[in-house]
Amino acid sequence: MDHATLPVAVFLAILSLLILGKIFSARRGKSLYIRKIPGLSAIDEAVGRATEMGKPMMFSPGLDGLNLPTLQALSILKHITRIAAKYRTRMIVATAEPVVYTIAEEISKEAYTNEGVPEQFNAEDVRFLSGDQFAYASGCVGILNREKVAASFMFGYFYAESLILAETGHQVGAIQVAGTPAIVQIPFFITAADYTIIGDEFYAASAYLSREPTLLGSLVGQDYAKAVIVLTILAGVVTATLLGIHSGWEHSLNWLKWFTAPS
Amino acid sequence: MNFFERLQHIDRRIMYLLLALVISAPLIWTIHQPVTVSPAVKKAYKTVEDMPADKMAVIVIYWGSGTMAETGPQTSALIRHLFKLNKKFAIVAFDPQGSKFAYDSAITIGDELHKKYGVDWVHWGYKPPANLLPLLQSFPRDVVKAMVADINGTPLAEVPAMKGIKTIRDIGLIADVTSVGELDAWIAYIYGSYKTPIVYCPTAVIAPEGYNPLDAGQIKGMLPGLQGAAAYERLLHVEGFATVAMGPLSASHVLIIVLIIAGNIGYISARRRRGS
Amino acid sequence: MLKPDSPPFLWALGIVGDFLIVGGILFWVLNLIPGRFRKKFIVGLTFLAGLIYSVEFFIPADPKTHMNVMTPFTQQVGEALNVVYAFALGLGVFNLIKFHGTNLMRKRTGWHNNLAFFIAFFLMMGVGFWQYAAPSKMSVNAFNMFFISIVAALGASMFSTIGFFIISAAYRAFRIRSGEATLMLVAAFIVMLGQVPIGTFLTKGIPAEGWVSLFRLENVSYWILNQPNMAAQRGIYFGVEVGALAMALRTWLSLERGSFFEREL
Amino acid sequence: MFNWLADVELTKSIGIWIAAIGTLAIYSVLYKENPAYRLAEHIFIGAAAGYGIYVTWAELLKPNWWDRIVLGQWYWVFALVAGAMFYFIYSQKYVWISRIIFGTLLGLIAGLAFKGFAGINIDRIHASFKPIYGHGMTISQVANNILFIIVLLAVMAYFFFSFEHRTPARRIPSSMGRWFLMFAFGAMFGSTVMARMSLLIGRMYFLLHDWLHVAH
Repeated sequence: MDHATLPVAVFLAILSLLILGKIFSARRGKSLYIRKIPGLSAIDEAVGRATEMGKPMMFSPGLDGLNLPTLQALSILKHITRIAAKYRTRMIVATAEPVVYTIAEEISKEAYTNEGVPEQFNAEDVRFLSGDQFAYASGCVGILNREKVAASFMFGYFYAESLILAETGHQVGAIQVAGTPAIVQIPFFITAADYTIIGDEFYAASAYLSREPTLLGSLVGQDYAKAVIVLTILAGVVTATLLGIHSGWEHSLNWLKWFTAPS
Repeated sequence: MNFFERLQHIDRRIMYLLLALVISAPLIWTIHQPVTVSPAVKKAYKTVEDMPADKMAVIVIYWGSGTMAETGPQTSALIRHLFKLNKKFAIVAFDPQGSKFAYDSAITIGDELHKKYGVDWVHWGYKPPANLLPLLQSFPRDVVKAMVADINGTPLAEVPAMKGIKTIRDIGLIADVTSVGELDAWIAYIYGSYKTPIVYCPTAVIAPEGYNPLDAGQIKGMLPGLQGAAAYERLLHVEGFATVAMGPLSASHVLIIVLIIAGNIGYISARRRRGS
Repeated sequence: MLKPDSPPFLWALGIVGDFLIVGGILFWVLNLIPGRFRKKFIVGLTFLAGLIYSVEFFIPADPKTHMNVMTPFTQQVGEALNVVYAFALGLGVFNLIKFHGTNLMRKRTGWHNNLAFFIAFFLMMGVGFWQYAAPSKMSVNAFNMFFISIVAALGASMFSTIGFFIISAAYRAFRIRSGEATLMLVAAFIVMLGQVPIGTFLTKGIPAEGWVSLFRLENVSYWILNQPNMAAQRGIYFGVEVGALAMALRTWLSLERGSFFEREL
Repeated sequence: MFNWLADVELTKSIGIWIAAIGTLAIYSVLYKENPAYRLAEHIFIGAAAGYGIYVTWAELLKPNWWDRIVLGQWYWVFALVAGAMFYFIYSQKYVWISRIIFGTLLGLIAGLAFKGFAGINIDRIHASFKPIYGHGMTISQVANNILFIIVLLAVMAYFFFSFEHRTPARRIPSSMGRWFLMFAFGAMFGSTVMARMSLLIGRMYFLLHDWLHVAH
């Protein structure tokens, strides 16, 4: 789709307004409920274990450059690094893209400063490994093995390297928490990591961890937006069925094209 | 711990060694395997057959040496089919290694089937991936202007195969051979705007993503990975690397299944013992 | 004035000169912005930048060309963005050089690996630019040799280790521990078998025609991928995409204040 | 001294040997992390970085930036100015200048989201308008469409975060959704095995065929 048709524009406007509306109502102090997401509750446990063992942790924000999944990954990094700084535990951030690397460094530095231990921050712990997918993976394998990582966090957009990271992490005995919007990689995290957050739980993570009203409101707004999609689909199914009974199912498919046409 | 219980704790190194063995053995002593053809591959085959003869097919190469084991045979099978049908095609590559490999394999197959570069097919050269989106917007309007020159630097206007090929309307098929999964861009810009049929040839790992657009009619067929290539080779009645690799592929799958079953036997017997 | 055929080093000088002048003026202008307005300025800039693509999307296009007033401009922005990103590569390279350089200079344990890093780095960059600047049989050959035998070969090897890892991951995870794990195991089992000739062999007794053919393993596997799997994936996708849309809205309007950078400006 | 570099056959066989040794060094990590792997890893990262610089210049900056300036579009100098802003991240005093470029990038990414969302999802929403009954539909079509809608809705129900899943009416769809999800993940895992094995077979074929000449 090159440009929005009128129905599409209206549809997008409804979704956006629902999300924004909920954000603003949450900011005005409306209290909101979020269900439990087990994988995210495990983050504290993972940091705690690394602290007990006195070993470092590793965070990978995925392979992508600056885009929406990476922004979310960085915002999760912020929360985990804060916990790490609180417990004075070393956090190695392995990045695969220069711009992401600079932001990650900035985030880590701030997290340690905010917890009052700026001297704990070691610039060498935020590393740019490689922009090449498997050179990056080989570097992560090296870090996991040599640094004897006790907890590994993988949040971001991953590709094939997901299993290399997760399985190596398992072999070195790290406790692993992972989440990615890259749907085909989720099964690998489920099999090899200890805790995996699935699908858009990834986008719920920062709200869940920070409990900031803006993010909570957004999450509720997302639920409403998804409800609109569900209702649209149900309406489409009912219409298609009625038309199908009335004049044949192929005809019903053609009629419903108004939603996307003119392309 | 008895033998059965030990089955749930097989050392990974033993598994790795077994895997290396079951893959090497059938490569050294070739075993032939029957290949079945899935509906998605049949659809792809039919889409290629049905392409109007006066139009040109475009084979998109977006893969490098890493996935050559899958994408190489897919590319070769498509090239062979188009040659056999006497249909013109162009190759356009978004990866420098893939570009060279596709060129070499088209030359080899072309020699075998007496096809001439520049007349029966053309290679539009390697385009940096960063140019993908701008190209997807510009080339439908003016192919020659957007693609500029062929792989040897000859201006496309001077290549005989390009005669009569002006806009996307003269292109009857896009075959996207990819390890990257940029299909959404082709759907959004090419199928979405011009309804040009797309045949998707992904590596098996990104293949599950193809079922959604296949169902939505946004792509007209699919060769999922090496097995898709082997099925296509069977429809073409040729035996390439894909067909040879079916032996080790089966063997490795059998190994996984045996290991999973062994692990579960171990798990069950350990649980029984704890229970009793 | 410089001409297109002037020597490249003169052009380089010219570009650096232009850069210093333009950059200097911009730097001076930016510093005129009082401290308390800086944040507002950046928020405004983020909003304006977000308008570029969204306005282009929402303005109806000419049905013939599929373009509107904004389309050529967004194409330009896209190209400029690639160039700007390319300049950021230096940030990563500096980090690499700093990290490996420090290890090498201080002769930390394993410093010879850091030395190998530098040798490979300069070698690959060297042959790259050599065959680029002076293409000859020798330089092209050298480049191909090193590229294929190091970058491509090590990449393909690293990639193929997943074949090993997938075996140990499947062996460990696919146990009938819980309902969920069993379901995963069953689906994986059927699909794995359905994709290879051996699976076809197992159910070849079932006729290939008629409705019973649906129970042949390869058809069951295809059906799983194409029906329940596709529906489930679509369900996840909608959620993920709505999540991304919400993230975009928050970013665009700078609602997630201080999410990435908290340091005061 | 470098004349041998022009010999295609010789460089090819040297290349195969280097590649084969490198492949074995990488595989050695499967047994245990060791000095050979460590060396291969560092060489790989170094070579990839060197190659990255060359590619960035040759494929991106030279044609899209340098050549344009040389052809008189001097305003492309602004791209360098914008790129230079990244580097202010290292300055305590002027760090806010780097925020200008980051802010702009964030805006651009956000702006693309509408097109991205619509381009992918509108067709998929439309394709989900499946009639559950109609003239000319076979039993399997009806069954598949009903199943499709149940799975889709159950999975979406699982991802609602702001409802308490206490009452059965809310709990059942979402726990069904989780079951469907696990089933789908199993299927995805299974279909990926083939891809990974294909690559491993390709690599083994390289070792056995190109290097050792023992495979056909």
